[in-house]
Amino acid sequence: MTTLNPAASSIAARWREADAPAAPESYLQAARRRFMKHRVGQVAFGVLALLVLSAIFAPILTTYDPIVGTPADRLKGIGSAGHFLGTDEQGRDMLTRLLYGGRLSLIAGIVPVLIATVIGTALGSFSGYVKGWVAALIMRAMDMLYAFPTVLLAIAVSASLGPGLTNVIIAMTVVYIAPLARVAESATRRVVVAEYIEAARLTGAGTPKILLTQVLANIFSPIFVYASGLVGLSIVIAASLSFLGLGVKPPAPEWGFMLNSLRGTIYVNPWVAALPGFFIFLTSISFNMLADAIRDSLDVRG
Amino acid sequence: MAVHVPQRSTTTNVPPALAPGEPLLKVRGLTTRFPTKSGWLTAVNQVSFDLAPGRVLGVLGESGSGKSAMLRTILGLQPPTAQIEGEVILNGRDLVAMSPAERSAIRGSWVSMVFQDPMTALDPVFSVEQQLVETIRRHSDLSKKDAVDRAMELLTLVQIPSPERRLKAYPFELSGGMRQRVVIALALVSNPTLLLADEPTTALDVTVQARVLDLFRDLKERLGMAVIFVTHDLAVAAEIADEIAVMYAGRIVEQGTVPDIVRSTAHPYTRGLLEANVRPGQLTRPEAIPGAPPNLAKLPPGCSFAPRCSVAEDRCWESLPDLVTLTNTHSARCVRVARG
Amino acid sequence: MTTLSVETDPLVAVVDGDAGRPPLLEVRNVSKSFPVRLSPFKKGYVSAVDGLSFTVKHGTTVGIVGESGCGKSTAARLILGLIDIDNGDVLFEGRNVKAQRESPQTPDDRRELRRNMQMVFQDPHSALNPRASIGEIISFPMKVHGFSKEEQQERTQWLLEQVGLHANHASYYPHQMSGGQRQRVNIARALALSPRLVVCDEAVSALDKSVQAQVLNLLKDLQAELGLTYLFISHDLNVVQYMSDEVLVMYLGQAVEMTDSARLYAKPLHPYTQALLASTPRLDDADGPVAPPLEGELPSPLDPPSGCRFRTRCPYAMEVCAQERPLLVEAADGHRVACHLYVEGSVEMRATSPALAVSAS
Amino acid sequence: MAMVILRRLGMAIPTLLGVSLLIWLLLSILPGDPLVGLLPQDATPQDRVDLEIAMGLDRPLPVRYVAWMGDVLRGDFGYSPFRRRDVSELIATAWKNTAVLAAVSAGFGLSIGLLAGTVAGVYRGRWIDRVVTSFSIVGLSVPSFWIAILLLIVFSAELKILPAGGRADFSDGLFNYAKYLVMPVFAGSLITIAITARVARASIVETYQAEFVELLRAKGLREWQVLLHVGKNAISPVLTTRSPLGIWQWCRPPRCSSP
Repeated sequence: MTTLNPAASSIAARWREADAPAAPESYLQAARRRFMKHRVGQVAFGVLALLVLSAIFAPILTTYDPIVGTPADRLKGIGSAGHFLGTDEQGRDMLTRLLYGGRLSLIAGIVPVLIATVIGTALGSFSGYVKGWVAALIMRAMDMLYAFPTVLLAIAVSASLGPGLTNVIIAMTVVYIAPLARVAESATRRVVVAEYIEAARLTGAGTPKILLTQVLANIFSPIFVYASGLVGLSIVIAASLSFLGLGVKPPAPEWGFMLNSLRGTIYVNPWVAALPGFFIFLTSISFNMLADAIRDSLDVRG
Repeated sequence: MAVHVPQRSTTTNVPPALAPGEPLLKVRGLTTRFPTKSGWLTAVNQVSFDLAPGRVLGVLGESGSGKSAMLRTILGLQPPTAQIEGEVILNGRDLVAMSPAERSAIRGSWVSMVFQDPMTALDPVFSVEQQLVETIRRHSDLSKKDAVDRAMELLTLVQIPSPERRLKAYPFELSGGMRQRVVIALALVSNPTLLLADEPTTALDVTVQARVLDLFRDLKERLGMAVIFVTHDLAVAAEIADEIAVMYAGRIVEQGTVPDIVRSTAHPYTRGLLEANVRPGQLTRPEAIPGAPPNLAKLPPGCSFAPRCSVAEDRCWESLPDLVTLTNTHSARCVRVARG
Repeated sequence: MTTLSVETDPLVAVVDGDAGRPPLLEVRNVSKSFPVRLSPFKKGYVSAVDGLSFTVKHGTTVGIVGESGCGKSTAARLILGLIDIDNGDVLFEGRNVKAQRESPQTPDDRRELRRNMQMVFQDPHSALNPRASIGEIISFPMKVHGFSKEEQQERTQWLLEQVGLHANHASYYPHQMSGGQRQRVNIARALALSPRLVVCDEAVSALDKSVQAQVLNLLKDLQAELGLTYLFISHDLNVVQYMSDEVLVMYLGQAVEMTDSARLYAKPLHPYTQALLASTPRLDDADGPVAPPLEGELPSPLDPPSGCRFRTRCPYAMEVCAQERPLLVEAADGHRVACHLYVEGSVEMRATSPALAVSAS
Repeated sequence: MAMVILRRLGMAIPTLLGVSLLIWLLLSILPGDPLVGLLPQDATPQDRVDLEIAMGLDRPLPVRYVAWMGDVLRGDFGYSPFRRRDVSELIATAWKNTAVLAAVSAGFGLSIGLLAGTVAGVYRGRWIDRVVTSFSIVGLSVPSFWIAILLLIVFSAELKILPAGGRADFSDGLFNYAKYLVMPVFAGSLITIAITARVARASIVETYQAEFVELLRAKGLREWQVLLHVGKNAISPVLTTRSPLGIWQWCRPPRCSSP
């Protein structure tokens, strides 16, 4: 809008310059800027980065074997010489097993959420946009799955599939699809009533094109926020499954399973026995705090 | 329609009698600021005016002009983070200096408010009766049964057809116009001396608006209350008000009687609004005001309207013009108007 | 206000005259009702648009005016094909927009037809994708229609200039612009494919009065410059009258009166139009509306009144109004009204019932 | 309210049917082999076929589902080859303690969570809000089985004031009975508290922003009266976003409470 003001005094000119809108900043740039100011989120991110890196580089960080122990070194306490975090009931170094254990625990916690996010978003955004009986059928099935308690469903599915990492991942993916599809569907429903969707339809663009170019970017935030919050819970659920013996096969190290096998030693060496749980807790709370920080940065109410 | 005008006897909180000639409401230097990331946002900026009993002041302004913020400040509805300065003297008592508890007792009794959107102003999970009765009982010591009778009376007063049926209804069962009447009834519970109306007809259709405006006129006549009627529509303000205050960027830029504002317009912004408004039967181009209202957190130096003003001069940018008195009813905040 | 560049839209040849061509848009007896679930076992139908017919000539503006629930927005969406029509036809330059069994259209044909009709939306917030830059928003329709990258860029710049924005605005996001600027973007996007017909659905209703005039003037200038045809929908009588050559008044899904805008204001025939005019607040006489405001409530569209839908609130209602639906009759040349008070060829009300006599006195 | 509860209970039946059908379908589609754990390491393919026939796994899926459903309706839940006992027998020995534990945990968790969430929502931004918010994020992240072990270590192994396992009867006195419940209820309800508090807080905060709240204040209502209105509006999302099987809500991921 050109404002042709006869009195283009220097004050006016200076003010206009200062009043010119700030440099264009996209939504994601704004979110990144807000995250950069979020201290809790950054601490959580740092802790997680440390956990992930130490799981990846475990062989460099420790010289002990995670599977074969020294029976003579059984049940050493925290701070023992050579075993900073003590040893377990088979004389294996706890620090080593905790570092290696992070690999399976993190994979089992994160991978199902990732897969379920992709499938759930596809199902949910399709159902929310297209409507009709196919969509209704999908969403009713999702409602039924959702109605079932998460942990019980995960136990039921993974018990029927048998133990093993892959089966645990499959079971948990199945469990997470329903809530993610519901979030995606309700976000899509909110987006499709917007006038810019009608504007896109007026151009003659087909459904897939509209879903990809107009809908997806706008349902991204609530889905991302929900999924990142789910990871924290997923870490705990994955650990619960292996705690119950449904996860990885021994003797591979995994936090939930370690907690289970150390249960018998709580009267002998209590604080070592509690260590794997602390790692599960640390990972989970970091993910939850990161999720809250992401939600604040993306400015999604929740 | 014969309507029983309710007596004030049920009200516990009676305002003290006013000395003759004394204005009912005196607002002096009222300023409201909100903290934002980019500094203080001044929503209401040094607003002063008087309002006599039984008069209607139309406050005209566009979105972001501070007109709603001013009403909320008068009523003490601003969040605790807001910084408020100045005086709001109603019946000799300063509402700004009052304790929150005192203010809460006065809200809904001496002074009450009607909101813009009747669709969201009523609590959706309480019936009309529940919402009326709790308000009546808050401001009187009526028994529950008497309060229900009074609620019926109020619904009749605001001309709701078959009030006994509407009393049991939930807000979603009523049309927009009907809901706005319920909101008005809620405001009339204890015969306020001052009624604040925040764009009460903006969300309504024209034909419904005409009837609600009629109702306002009728109620004002009968109950003798003073009204501050906020609107963005110059024609509505001209229809309902005795006087009009034009707000821009948080400040009153022009104030006067309806003929003062409509016929002897003094401020370039008011003139701009008059010319931008498409009138019935108009065939010539409306004259647009260039640009958009300023950001309240980053006001220009001097006159806030200078950036959009076609007759702005250097001095407009240098300092804020005073509110110049033109006649005893008319004043304007512009360097170009001469003292009359 | 920006003056428009002299060059016209390079994508279209300027339309000249109406010589023997069919009207740009012809709406024939179009109806639509929406199913609503009243209870798990009961379904009802909301009659949103009922038997709507009108034509829009090349280069003119037809205004549709009416209050909320009168079906004006539904009518716009039916014409644009955003909603399927139950009954009736929409003809664009004589070609039926709906695929006919006897002359099946290819999807490309339909796309070509569609591209000629675009819309300017009401809400400057919801009309622009908040995650896309202004440049992306304006070029999206061109991308769908296979314009090259350079063409897209060039035309986006041109469009921004046309609507009085700066080329730099292409990299802005909607939330960084004011309401008036967003509405300009909205208009630029509607013009991206050089449509012949632009439907403006409450295009200025959400804007401040001082900004509203900017957008109205812009629309008028663009029409003169690019030879556009408008269907201008609004609840604001004054604005519709200023913008339109012809005005259609709707009540509860039906057209009640249609004529050129000067005549509508000079002599409104239908009682509803009269009430609408009388209810509009006026600056000129501060004494309030001249006629008593309309009584009663808008009837439920689930169960519209029999005969004339306005009869429940009409001060002149007669027995016949409940029994027969009034048809649009030509009361005077180019002035059509759907009311039992009028007969073909006369703009005077018939005095037929005592109720009428009382009201008229 | 009673109608709502009745409707939700009524909906539980088709839901359970649907869920059972869905899980059956899933199990037939998904990879994995339920027999792996039952067969010895050196089993021959013939052993496997024999076991399949013995367990009826050779029949087509619909037949198996209908047979299973018929058994369930007659109260026969089948036989657990892992535990080597009838499922109904397993349920019979466990249901009473489980029910008491679940009911007490859910009741405790819901009420504390609602209370904490409401207080945090009313005093949002104040220190009490920060305490509740921090506590609920801890509660959300802590594995209940780990909390159980920590409780055992502290109260049973170190301090020796609470029993590590077993149970008491009502005849032992309420105090003794409660002693056995304290640790499991606390461990089990932590996540319920956390989730309920988060959802309740979000709902309260959102409701306070509704326009009708301003009208309530403009009417001169006292703050506690305003809270009554807000509470009544805020409670339904907290309760209805949970499924018909409300008691088990603690095992479910928190619902995205954005509108």
